Amino acid sequence: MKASTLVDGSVIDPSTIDLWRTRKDKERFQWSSLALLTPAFALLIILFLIPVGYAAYLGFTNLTLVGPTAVKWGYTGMANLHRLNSDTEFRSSLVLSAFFVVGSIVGVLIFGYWLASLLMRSTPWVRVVVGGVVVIAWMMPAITAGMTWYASTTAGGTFATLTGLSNSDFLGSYPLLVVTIANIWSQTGFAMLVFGAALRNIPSEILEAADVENASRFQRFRLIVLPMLRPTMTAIVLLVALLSLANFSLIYVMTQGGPGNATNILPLYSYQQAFQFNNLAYGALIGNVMVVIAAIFGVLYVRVATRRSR
Amino acid sequence: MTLPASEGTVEVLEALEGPTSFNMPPINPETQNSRTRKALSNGLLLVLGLLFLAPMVWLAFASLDSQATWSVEWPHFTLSNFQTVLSGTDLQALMNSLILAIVSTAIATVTGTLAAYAMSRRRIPWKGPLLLFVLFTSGVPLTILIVPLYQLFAIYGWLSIIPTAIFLAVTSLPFEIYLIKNFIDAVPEDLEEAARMEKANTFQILTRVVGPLALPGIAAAAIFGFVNAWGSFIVPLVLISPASQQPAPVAIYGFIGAANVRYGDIAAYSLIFCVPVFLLYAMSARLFREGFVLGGAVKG
Amino acid sequence: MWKLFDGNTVVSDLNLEIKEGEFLVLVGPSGCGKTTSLRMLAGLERPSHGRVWMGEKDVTDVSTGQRDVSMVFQSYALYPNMSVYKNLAFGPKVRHESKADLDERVNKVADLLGIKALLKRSPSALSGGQRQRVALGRALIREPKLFLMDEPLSNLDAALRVQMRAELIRLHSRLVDTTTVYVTHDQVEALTMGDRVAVLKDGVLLQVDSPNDLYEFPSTAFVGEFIGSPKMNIVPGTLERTDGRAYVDCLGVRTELPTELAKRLESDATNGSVLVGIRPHDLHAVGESSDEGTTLSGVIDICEHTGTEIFATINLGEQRLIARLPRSPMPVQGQAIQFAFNKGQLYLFDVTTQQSLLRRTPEREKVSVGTGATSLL
Amino acid sequence: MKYKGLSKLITMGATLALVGVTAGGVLSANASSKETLTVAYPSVYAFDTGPLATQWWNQVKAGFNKEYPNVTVQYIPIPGSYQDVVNKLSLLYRSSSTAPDVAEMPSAQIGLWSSSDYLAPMNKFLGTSAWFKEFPKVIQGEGEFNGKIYAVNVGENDSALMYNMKMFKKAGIPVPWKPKTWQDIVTAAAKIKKALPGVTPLWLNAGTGSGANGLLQGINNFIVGSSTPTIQTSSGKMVVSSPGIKAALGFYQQVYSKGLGASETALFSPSAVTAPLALFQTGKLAIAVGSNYYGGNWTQFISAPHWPQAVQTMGVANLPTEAGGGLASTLAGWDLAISSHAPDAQMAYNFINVAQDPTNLIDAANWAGWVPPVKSDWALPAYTNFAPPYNADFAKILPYSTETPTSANYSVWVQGMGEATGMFVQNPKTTVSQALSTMVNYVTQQLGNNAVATLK
Repeated sequence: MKASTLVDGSVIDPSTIDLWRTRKDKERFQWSSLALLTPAFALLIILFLIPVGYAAYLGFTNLTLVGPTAVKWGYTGMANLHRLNSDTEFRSSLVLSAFFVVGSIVGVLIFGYWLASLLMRSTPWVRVVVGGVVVIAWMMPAITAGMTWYASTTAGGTFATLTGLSNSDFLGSYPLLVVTIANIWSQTGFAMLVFGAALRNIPSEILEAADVENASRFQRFRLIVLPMLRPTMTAIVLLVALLSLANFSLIYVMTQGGPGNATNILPLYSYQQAFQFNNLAYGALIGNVMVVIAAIFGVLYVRVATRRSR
Repeated sequence: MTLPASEGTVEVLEALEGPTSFNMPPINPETQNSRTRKALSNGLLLVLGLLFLAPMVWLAFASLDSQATWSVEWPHFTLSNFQTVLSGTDLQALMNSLILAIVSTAIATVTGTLAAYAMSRRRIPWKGPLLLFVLFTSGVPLTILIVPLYQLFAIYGWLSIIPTAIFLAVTSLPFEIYLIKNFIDAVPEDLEEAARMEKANTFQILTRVVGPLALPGIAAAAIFGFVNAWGSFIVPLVLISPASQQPAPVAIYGFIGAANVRYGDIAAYSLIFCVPVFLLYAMSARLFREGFVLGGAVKG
Repeated sequence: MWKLFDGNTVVSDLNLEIKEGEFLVLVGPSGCGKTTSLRMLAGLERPSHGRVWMGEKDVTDVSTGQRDVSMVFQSYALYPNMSVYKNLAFGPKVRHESKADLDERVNKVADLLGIKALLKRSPSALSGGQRQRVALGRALIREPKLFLMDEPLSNLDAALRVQMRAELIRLHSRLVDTTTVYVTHDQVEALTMGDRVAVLKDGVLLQVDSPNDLYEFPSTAFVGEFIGSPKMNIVPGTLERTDGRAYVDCLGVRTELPTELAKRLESDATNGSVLVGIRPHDLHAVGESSDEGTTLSGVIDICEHTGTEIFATINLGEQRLIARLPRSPMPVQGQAIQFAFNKGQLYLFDVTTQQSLLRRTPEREKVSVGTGATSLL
Repeated sequence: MKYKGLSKLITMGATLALVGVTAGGVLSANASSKETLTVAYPSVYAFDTGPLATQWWNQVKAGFNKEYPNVTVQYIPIPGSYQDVVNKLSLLYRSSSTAPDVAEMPSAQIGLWSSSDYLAPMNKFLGTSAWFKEFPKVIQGEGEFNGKIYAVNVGENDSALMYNMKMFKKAGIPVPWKPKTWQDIVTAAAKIKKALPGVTPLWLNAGTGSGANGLLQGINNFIVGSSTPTIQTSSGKMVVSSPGIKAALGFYQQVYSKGLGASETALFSPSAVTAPLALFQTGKLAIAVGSNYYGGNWTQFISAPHWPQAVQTMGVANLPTEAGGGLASTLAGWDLAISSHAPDAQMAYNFINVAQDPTNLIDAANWAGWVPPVKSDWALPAYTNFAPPYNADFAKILPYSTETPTSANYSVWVQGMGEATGMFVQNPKTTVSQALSTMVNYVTQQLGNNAVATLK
């Protein structure tokens, strides 16, 4: 009896559905979407994907910048990979990169959050001035930031003068630490803005509720603020990681990877091999490794993100 | 391979709505406790601000110093550094940088907005993997692209400023798409449906409804694109053939001669170099502060 | 018409003919698919099965902009970046309608809605009621054939809601040719505004009727419960039919149904368990009515004062009933009470199908429900 | 291989496209049956200042157009520092469509580029050249590979000891100073340190920051003056360890362990190589293993920085050899070469011929801080009077100088040696064997066992 089926509502005879060839009704693909996507993706594919693919291929050749194999080059299979496998300089470069990236992430997170939370309860003029300074540091082009930091951290520089040790050369003595700090300096502004937005989205009632339950400041931070900031932090971590991993200009201007190879992180080592040592292919292979690392980072990130949303 | 749900990705990236809200409203009503806390915050902030400011001291001093070196010294006051760098080819280089950055920003922001809109609102097959692909590309180091790009540019005779600007646009495109997408996601769909019922076409919806409402995000993305193009050194150096089209970061290398380094000029030029970027930020700061102008769109 | 979202049916088998110029209200609890139905009418969503017709035209594949439909969104969806004037003028502008009389049209609509003074303001500077009017105006300026409203009053406070309700009715009566489809979850709104009211539940259309018929002849127990406030008491009972007479046994009382009611019993209403519906208004303290033999006794649990009346929850053993009680003597909690129901006003429903076991009075035409209907919307 | 054919096809298409795109210049030139000659040069690096580079190249162009009015010279100035110039030129050469007909290049790159078939041999033109015969043998050989000459020099740099005579007098060292051995240098520096606290006794380039130039004006001068002066063997292997290298590192060890060298900051800065110019002028430095351009830079003309008292203050002393008494110096300069893709090699040579004109050559030498490669120019007042007595002094050293290796592997060797010398600066307690093993390990690691050699 039809009527009763209907009244029962939730129960629908599956066979009838099949008869009507039911489908999940999704919005249909619109051809105008293609028109919207084409400009961006055409550019990305032609100017980015194709060169990236070509560079990936170059990693398995013997191409050099100059010399006989600059012209007559070809596929050499796994030769470069074998070399990479036994390259101690590459290994130390990996370690340096890891320190640089992890150090940058930690520093950016701490300073970004600290600044953002302080800014929330400061007087307007302090907010404008200090926020402005941090944002300028973020927006300063790498070449200028690099020179500024070089000048500030060598003997006779601002920091040496400030600490009263005007003859100490911080950059020469702790090169990796100094370039990491410089990188933190230049990326904190971004994190500060993002954290600021996220903090503002935490309803004050939640914090007040915690107050009522007499939570200590640290408890409040750990149990309430931190979990709510987790998505923000994940986003910052990923972006700082990607931007730091590929950071070339800042270190190139400050130390060119030196002294020795003390700040020779992967992008600089790739550049050194490709352009200073003329080994374009080997440099490209190191670049490939970086792309793989970036991809692993991305996948891990998606994992974390999806775990959260579950 | 099925990439895990893009939903999570998108959600997390929503946190990037950061620049929307540079305004941080005062929290609690003033109490005795909060007043001391405020004073403490102010003090700490000023200390942090000084630390962030410290590296910039050299720039200011050296730019005004006729005998500038790497070290910070009280300047032998002069304005000649500024006069030198604001003339001739160095000025031309600044103009070139402007052209490079403006063209690049315009291209990246326009194409990025279109793509971001489609990504946000339309049903697109493999949307998740596509978004991830866009994200990964932003992690590719530019140095490994120099050779393939040079070949490509040489083949088609693109070794000049405009094609280079287009390439720089591409380098900031992934991030711009993400940023703008997150802002468009936050524009209520009702508004767009209302416009669609009014027979508005996609272009009208974009320019009159979604565009204006996602403006803070678009502006933030544009600034990112501008800074990216404005500060780039290696890409224009390699991809631009005519010296008369080289931008300012390349010109800075002109102050580092084989025999001497013109520190004062470098500092002065660097300072001038920061001005447009800062102006851009100052101009759009109001936009950020207003945040979403969605007040009034929904609810009573 | 079917609408499936990821395998879950939101609206199924909706067969509804809307007459030109009428004010039809879609009502139902939240999540019943009424908004989805409205959006399918608007063309914002596509039915996965079935067609949508407007007049002689199949508009299923006609895009929303081409349908000559206006809609007031629950959120109003005012463009926050435009002034009230621009909000009103947006439609005509994007449709490239003549600019010559645009000003006049905007003013006319603004006049009609009393928002002329607000034209230069931005939506964020308006009160809820004002926004609601602007949203209405924006829909009106198109002079649409079909006017859709998605819970437009739900964001307003109670007083404003009553006022706007009246205004909407007045407005509809002035727009002679315009058909209005109005979605709400509020049965009072539905009953006061609709020429006809369609009740939906879980995506299924249960009944379409005039407000009065809906109240008098609920087709299912759900409609009976949903329409009317406070809701109808439904208690288990037994039906016994012997040679033209019918008896109902419920709440521990056996009552013979009045002939009038017994005649209306459906032919398939057989002896056995039934659901008995009694409206609170048909329950009264003994002494109030002359009816006999149905006296029950219970204890007053909670009293709700609505001003003119008092609705009391009465505990009757395991049963709880809501009854309308007079203000004097003032009932108090814990008080034992004798009460009775009007046996002429009982409703009977099938236990399994929940369908009404009572036919309508003959003079009224039955409005078809379900797949049997002939006309499609 | 398949893709080769494809790339050829693409390149052909590209050439066509390029003709279309660069329409402006090329087409109009064709229309008036004019020939175009493209010339690439470093716009800021090779000359002392950018404007001087522009001035000199315009001067050459004017001279060339006087003789060949129908040829349009199109310049491709390359900005940036040494590495940028080399990279950009490498990229320009990679594509036949962008390869400049004539390019000015550092001598260290000639071998690499000629072995890539980027350059055209010039022997058939040089037979008639008067100026090439005037080149010292060592400079003639600079552009020679596999018996053919691919590039000709326009200016050279060599090294010697520069010292502050006034400081020497104060420290009780007789002037003119004539050190016979490396030990004499250490002794003099130690005396200065004692007599003049606050003054850096000896500037000796070290570390990776200053790249190939740091070695050219640093340890290479000692290696080429040692008993085993070889850096690259005749079979092309890089020498990673030799008695000469050990001795040279020993000299570094002495200087830095005794605190006679400059500070880490100064030495490791990217502009370290030219730092002595200002340090001498401000009286903060006594001795430097310096270069021929110092004198010119102190002139009012160049002013980098201008130091009128330089002549009375600064003396030049030859760098002794390890064995003592000899004269050691490295040599590197800038050369002009013709692209193997040049459509009209004769015209390209004609341009080089004009550039080699004595006036042009001497102007280049003065403005870029070079020694002109033509012997007869060395005595010309236009050269000697520009920065007396230094220009004449350094010209005398030139024939005895040793040229820098030119191979892809040399840059790896440079990095390894930079690390090794830098170790003494960072940690004065570094031993010679520690530094040497760093050098050996790094270079061997990078190049493989087959590309390195150890000399006994």
